[in-house]
Amino acid sequence: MTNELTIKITGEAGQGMQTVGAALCQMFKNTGFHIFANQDYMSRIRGGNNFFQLRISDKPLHTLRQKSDITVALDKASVALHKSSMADGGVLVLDRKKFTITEEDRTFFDIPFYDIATRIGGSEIFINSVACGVIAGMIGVELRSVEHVMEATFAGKSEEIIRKNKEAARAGYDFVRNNFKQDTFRIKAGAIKDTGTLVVNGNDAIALGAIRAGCKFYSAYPMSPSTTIMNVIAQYAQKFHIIVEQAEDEIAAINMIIGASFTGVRSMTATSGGGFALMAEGLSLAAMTETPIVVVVAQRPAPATGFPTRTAQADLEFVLHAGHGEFARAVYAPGTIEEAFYVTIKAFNIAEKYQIPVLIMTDQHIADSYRNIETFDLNKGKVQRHIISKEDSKNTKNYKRYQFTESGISSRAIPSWIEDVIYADSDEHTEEGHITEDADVGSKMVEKRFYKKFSGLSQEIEKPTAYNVERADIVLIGFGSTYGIMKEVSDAVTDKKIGFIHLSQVWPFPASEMIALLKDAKKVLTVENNAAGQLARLLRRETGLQVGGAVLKYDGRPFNLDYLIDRIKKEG
Amino acid sequence: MTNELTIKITGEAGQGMQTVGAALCQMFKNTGFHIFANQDYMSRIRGGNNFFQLRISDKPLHTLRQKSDITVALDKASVALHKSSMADGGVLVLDRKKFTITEEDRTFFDIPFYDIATRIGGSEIFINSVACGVIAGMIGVELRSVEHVMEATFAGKSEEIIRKNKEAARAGYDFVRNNFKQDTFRIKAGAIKDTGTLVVNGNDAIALGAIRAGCKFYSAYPMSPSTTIMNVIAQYAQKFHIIVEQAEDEIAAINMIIGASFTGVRSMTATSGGGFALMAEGLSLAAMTETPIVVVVAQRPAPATGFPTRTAQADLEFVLHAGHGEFARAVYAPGTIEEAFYVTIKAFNIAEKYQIPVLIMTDQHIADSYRNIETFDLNKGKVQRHIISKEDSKNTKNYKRYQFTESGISSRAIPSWIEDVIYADSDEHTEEGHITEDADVGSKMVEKRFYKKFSGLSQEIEKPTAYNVERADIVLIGFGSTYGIMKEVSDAVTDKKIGFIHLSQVWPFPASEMIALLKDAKKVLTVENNAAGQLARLLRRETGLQVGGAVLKYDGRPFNLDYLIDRIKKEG
Amino acid sequence: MDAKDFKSSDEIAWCPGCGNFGILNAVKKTLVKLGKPPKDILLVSGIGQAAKLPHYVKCNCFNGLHGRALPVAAAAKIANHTLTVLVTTGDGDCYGEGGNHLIHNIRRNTDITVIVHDNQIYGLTKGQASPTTDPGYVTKVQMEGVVLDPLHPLEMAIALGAGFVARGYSLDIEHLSWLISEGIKHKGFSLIDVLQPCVSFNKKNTYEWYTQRVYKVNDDSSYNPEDKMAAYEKAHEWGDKIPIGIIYRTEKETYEEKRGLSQRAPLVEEQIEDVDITSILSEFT
Amino acid sequence: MDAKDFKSSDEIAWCPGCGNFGILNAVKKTLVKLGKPPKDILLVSGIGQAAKLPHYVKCNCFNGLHGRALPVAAAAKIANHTLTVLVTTGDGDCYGEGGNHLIHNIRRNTDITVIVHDNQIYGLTKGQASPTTDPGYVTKVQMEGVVLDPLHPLEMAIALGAGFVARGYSLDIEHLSWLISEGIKHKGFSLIDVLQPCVSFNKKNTYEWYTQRVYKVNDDSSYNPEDKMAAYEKAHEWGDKIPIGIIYRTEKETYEEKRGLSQRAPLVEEQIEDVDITSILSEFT
Ligand SMILES: Cc1ncc(C[n+]2csc(CCOP(=O)(O)OP(=O)(O)O)c2C)c(N)n1
Ligand SMILES: Cc1ncc(C[n+]2csc(CCOP(=O)(O)OP(=O)(O)O)c2C)c(N)n1
Ligand code: SF4
Ligand code: SF4
Ligand SMILES: [Mg+2]
Ligand SMILES: [Mg+2]
Repeated sequence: MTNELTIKITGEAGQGMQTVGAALCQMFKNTGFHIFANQDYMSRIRGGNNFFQLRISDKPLHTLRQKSDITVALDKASVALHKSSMADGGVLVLDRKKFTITEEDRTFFDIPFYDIATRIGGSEIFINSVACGVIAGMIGVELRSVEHVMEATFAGKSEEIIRKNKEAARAGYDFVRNNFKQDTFRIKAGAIKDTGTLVVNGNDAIALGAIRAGCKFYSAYPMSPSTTIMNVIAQYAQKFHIIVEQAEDEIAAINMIIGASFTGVRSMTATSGGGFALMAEGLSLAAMTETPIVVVVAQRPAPATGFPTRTAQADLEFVLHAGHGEFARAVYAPGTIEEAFYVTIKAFNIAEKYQIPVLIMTDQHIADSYRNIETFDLNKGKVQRHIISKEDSKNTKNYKRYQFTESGISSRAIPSWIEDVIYADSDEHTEEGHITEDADVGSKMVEKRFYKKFSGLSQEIEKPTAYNVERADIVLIGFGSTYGIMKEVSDAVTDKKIGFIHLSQVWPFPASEMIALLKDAKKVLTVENNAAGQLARLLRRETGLQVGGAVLKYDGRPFNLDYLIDRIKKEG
Repeated sequence: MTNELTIKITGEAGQGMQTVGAALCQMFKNTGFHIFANQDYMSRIRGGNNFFQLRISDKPLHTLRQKSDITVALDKASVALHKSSMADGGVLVLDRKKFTITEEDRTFFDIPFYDIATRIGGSEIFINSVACGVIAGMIGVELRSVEHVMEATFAGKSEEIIRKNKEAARAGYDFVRNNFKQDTFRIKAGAIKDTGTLVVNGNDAIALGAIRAGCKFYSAYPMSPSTTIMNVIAQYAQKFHIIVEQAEDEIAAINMIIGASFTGVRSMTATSGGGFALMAEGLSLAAMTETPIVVVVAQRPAPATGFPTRTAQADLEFVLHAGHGEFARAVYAPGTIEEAFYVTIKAFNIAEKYQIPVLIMTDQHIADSYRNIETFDLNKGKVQRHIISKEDSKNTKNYKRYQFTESGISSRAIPSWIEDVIYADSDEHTEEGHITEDADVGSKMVEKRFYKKFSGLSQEIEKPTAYNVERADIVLIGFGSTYGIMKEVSDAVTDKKIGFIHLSQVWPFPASEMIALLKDAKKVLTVENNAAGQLARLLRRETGLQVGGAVLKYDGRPFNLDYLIDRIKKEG
Repeated sequence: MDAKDFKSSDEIAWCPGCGNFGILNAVKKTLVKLGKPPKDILLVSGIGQAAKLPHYVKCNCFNGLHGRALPVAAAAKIANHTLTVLVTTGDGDCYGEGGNHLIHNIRRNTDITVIVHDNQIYGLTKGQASPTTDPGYVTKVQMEGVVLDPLHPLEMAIALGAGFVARGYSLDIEHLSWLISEGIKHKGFSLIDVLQPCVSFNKKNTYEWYTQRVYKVNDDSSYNPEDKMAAYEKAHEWGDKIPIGIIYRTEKETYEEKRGLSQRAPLVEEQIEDVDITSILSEFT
Repeated sequence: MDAKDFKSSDEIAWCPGCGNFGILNAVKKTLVKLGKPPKDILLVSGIGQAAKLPHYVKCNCFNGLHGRALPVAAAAKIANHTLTVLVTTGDGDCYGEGGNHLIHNIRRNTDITVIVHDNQIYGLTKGQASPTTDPGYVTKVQMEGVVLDPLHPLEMAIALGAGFVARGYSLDIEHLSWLISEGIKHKGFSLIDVLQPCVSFNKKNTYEWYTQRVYKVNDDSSYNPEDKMAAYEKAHEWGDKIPIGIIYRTEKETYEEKRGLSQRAPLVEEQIEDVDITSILSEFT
């Protein structure tokens, strides 16, 4: 566990931790570090306490540490709040004069942020740039890298602003060089060449995946932590001819994407648990009318409003069973930024192929966490269309929207492309899409929508990722955002062999794979950000296998490496 | 299987099958028969084909037969539609002249309904009363019983109307006596004294239970098959000082009952799957704010609009997991009319005790089916209050709405009764009910709402009903409306011993009871009106037990005795 | 186009004598006149008796959820603005369950035409009060008579800035068909509330009741439907006299125009097989 | 009652300078004047910045779901009409997600007072357009500027028959407090839309912007808030001049009166321990 550091910037909401954080991510990635960063913020716009936590290393990173080596406090309250979460030998960087803190502490490293910022820039808004310089200086990044990132961060602003920020960063850098004599934090990047080209978070990846997948209609109602998916798509909407429409509520959002999809356009929405609850009826409508849609459920702690800006994985069972009636659905739960991208594209393809609602489950942790990655492989992320092409439409006569077939999938025509008309119906219907009261037709339609499509979907499940599972002392199982933590735990623990299995698709459930993977397992634990052990229950229901325990965390905060290692030790 | 008959009245929607049906139920019950009756109707107001099916016997009845002995066709279309579902030796009563049916059929029994009705009453609306007389005549009920039921049915109408209907019935009766020479249907009631005093259906029982339980605020949005609960409560609302308020939508309905309940008033809503989908967010709100509510989910086939007037049990998993986040709930699934009444009262008591949402799952079949029963035992159905009484309120100071306790239950004060104020909050909150961002408080609140309340609830589960289970060749398992069919199958099949277990509470799941009951079972089958075998999945998840199969029916129609016996035989 | 092009083979499930038949005839008549082939027309509905209408016309049909016709219709129009989009909905569907979508889709102003079969009752669920049921009317749920004030849909639509606000009567098919044509012609959101007798559950607002009261507002040449204040007064009128016709009309830019959709091919024509995102990926380095 | 009776110890999570502070002060001022103890007052809210207000006043509080304050408030009032019920809600909360409840609760006309903190933006979710955002305003989601017409809440409320329709300005605490008092005094549903600068996300409708424009409509003695047509015109006014004050007022019977609730003890006082249903059971024989 050498050659890595955790840096935390903390202060009130509105002090710009996110900007510093993003700049630091870029700087470290550019100078050859691997990074993992996440945000912890309150449900308010100003005040309170937020922080941005950044881990850097010469090896790929997938999760957080519990304690930070360098903590930069941007306000006085942060000092007391974060002192206890400092690593041994850690340093707390603060502006003693400004905070009127008189007591001494061996961990304190005093920097007159306020004075430097106002001297150079004439305003305390330059404190953030000073802080960037300070951190660069402490770690030993070259000055030009800091300057470079200042240029990138303020690109588009006036020359003067750029200059002042660069100067502020340099002043912070110089201050450290002159006053901070420790070498403790001077780590060298191991493999500078290979830290990838992108820095993205989970929501970015989903937005980019959707654009790549040909999503042309996006409608949603803002709700943390899903909102930035809408922002990113909106940012590129003009360029790619995408309509982003903020709906009056979540019910409108899901019904709008169904309406757009009915016309042949790939459509998506995103929300969190509470908004998703309002979409449950619409989900059932998509299934009944066999209209493909993609719905992202970015989880946060609930019930009700809960912790609006925090993380949880407590909606697994709700998402699996949401909507009245029985119908096939696919539910993905990407574990990495890369998976978030590819799975989003797959979600659109599968939704269109099976004419079903497809769900992507994430949570605040993966949505807001950044990692450096290789750029996406566009050969892997390809669109597969499953509609009657415009060409073929010309010859389509006597069209039956819900024709019975072996696969349960009826060919999907696009309104106005074919010469015939199309009936889509939320009532139980005939093959032609007209309301029926017939018992036999009804049960055949249930078989079509439920059994047959399910059986097709079961043929193309994303296989679970298994790592170090053979002859492991403990096998961890998780879904969604816990990939990273399980991976690092598995690598970090050496006195025992810890393997893990990660499911990036939870429905259809990869039952036979799980049975095969777990058949010789000594001890199995699920790792879940919920209180019920929902994945453990699902595993039991689908395979009969009962886990040896579940490591659960339901306080709204993600797992971190140290914490989980500790918990696993306690589990024995 | 002697001493029983199945009678069917069928015609277009709007022809009044329900009125005839209700009158016949009353008549047969009064003359010492046990009855079981159900309705089959289309989602339209006039036209199409509906029927009312009534089974009578000298033994208590719990379900339907597949074929009917006497079919009364009120319109021409019914003749063709129902001929195939006649029992051997059955008779189809029709008005050949009116229907211009010339062909002969040995099952036909021709009655000039139209002529009789118009001759006696001057209008074809008297056909229904003629039909009552006809059926009474065929079965050998005394004339005065028919006349009596006519009086009861038309009580409150003019003397002339009553007289004409009586005469119409007598004319039908006489016509049969003169023209129908068979004795086939002349069954005698066995134990005339003991057929109980009430004829109620499932929705009646729930409405009566709610009134008895002290429900004072009922808000709902109409949706089949739940609507008649609202009708019955509305009918007695003035008498019992109950406010029945039709909401603008289901979201309003659930939020309204939460608002009323917050003030201390027992409150309830009812809906079907689609409306329930819209309530999922509100359910989560009730849990978070710890506001007791009772929600009836009267199931019908879905997805989406589905078969609006038909039956299904396909929302079990949805109801168990509806709402974002994790919280304790209780879910009842009454199997009989009596249970529907008692369980409703218990639902209110439990909701108030644990300050949680409690769900009652029914379906169209039990909602609309009538049985004769003993009058309700009001000593069994008693209100237990769990609030700070007005008396005690006076001494309540420094009130904490969400005080941490061993049981997870905080004492519940009533606004304006106590001197202090009360904060209820949908955000994660402190014991005082204020918004918090604290991780520890958050997890303690999860433990309060989820673990602790669950553990209390687990102590007072309604035990499953087990019948003939020991050394049975086959054990059937069901929940909700399938009690009756399992009971009769168990009694009817003699070449094998068939036992059954019925769950009238599905959550918390009676896991240890089920394990104990099933430990020596040879073959276990669930009987479910759904396609997934949801109860079987739940059983496996909660106990690890895997059933030998599931007898599933998902065509919108209930099981009937003959059909289920057949299916079980096939299962071997 | 002639009538048989729009003939559906589906059996009609309405009660004999229902006011819906008049509306159905008016819709068909209008479509024949419109001259567009069925494949370029989309009828969207929710759930209720009214909402069954699309099954009885041969056109594209999306028969969605109770209360949710409007978001489906608006999005379909946005996604393919070459479709003529009509909504047929009930007073419960549109003003009750669907109220929020009505108010916001008036604001959204996509070019769709909404026909509300306003029978002042919940028909399909057997006779509960709807948002437009007259005060005092007794039902099985409103046992003491309706106590909520009725919603004034036309007045509300004017207040929300709707560009086309009209009322028809299902018995006057000619006039109704004219209203629907004008609604379709109107660029933007058109609301047509149609007085529709329900012979099974509304025993007050019968054919007779309406027929005695309705008068055609546009017959009076002094009535200017572009005068908003006059329109407010007309829209409020309800009692011995009930105005039918175009109550309010004003030109406004549509959603499709404002977002530049009208000027380009429908979204469904976009090539999506290989969307090139490399240029934007570079912004994430 | 004095100010300290309503003092909450909860820390305020609003941005410094936010218009919500003015509203909070006005609410407190009004409550002090009202003279009722906190235990007999209930503040109901949804979710958003506005909706946090009840935590900052010591009264009974039900802080519910986004968009769903009104059904909770109306039902609480119905269940216990002795409570004074106020709703504090945002423009997104009340006009967006909660729109359907607004229109139907105006019709329902329970005696509650609804204060909408109208900052013309979604504050808590960081600056998306709300139903009242001015056209053209650019946000991270509305990148080409808002294209939907703004909702006119006051005009809509008048159209729906609301009995008390007013607009306040968060900077004029005295005036706002008067409006809230009048709203509470008004028998029935009162809607008070409050211009509330959001210093973090609404860079257009600032203190300056509002201050330059607002004028008190009731200062003009010729303005008659009982004249509906005049009220419509006033309610529509938005631009260089923005009227604040009581825009429309009319007396109507409340829900509680119509249903006979006002005349009897609140529902919560009913004895429910042994409700005798034997008499009605006999109707099921
Ligand atoms: C979410 C939901 N709630 C309730 C229903 C039941 N429902 C079907 S139609 C209807 C009301 C019909 O009234 P209206 O819209 O006026 O149509 P009408 O039948 O009068 O034409 C209701 C409440 C439903 N299908 N879905
Ligand atoms: C069902 C649901 N959807 C979305 C959200 C997220 N959300 C919280 S507040 C808010 C909007 C806030 O805007 P407004 O009501 O105007 O209040 P403000 O913050 O501006 O005072 C949204 C969309 C939520 N909490 N619940
Ligand atoms: S119930 Fe009323 S609206 Fe429905 S079809 Fe019959 S008459 Fe028409
Ligand atoms: S974001 Fe706007 S509305 Fe919210 S507290 Fe800050 S200034 Fe006020
Ligand atoms: Mg209607
Ligand atoms: Mg706002």
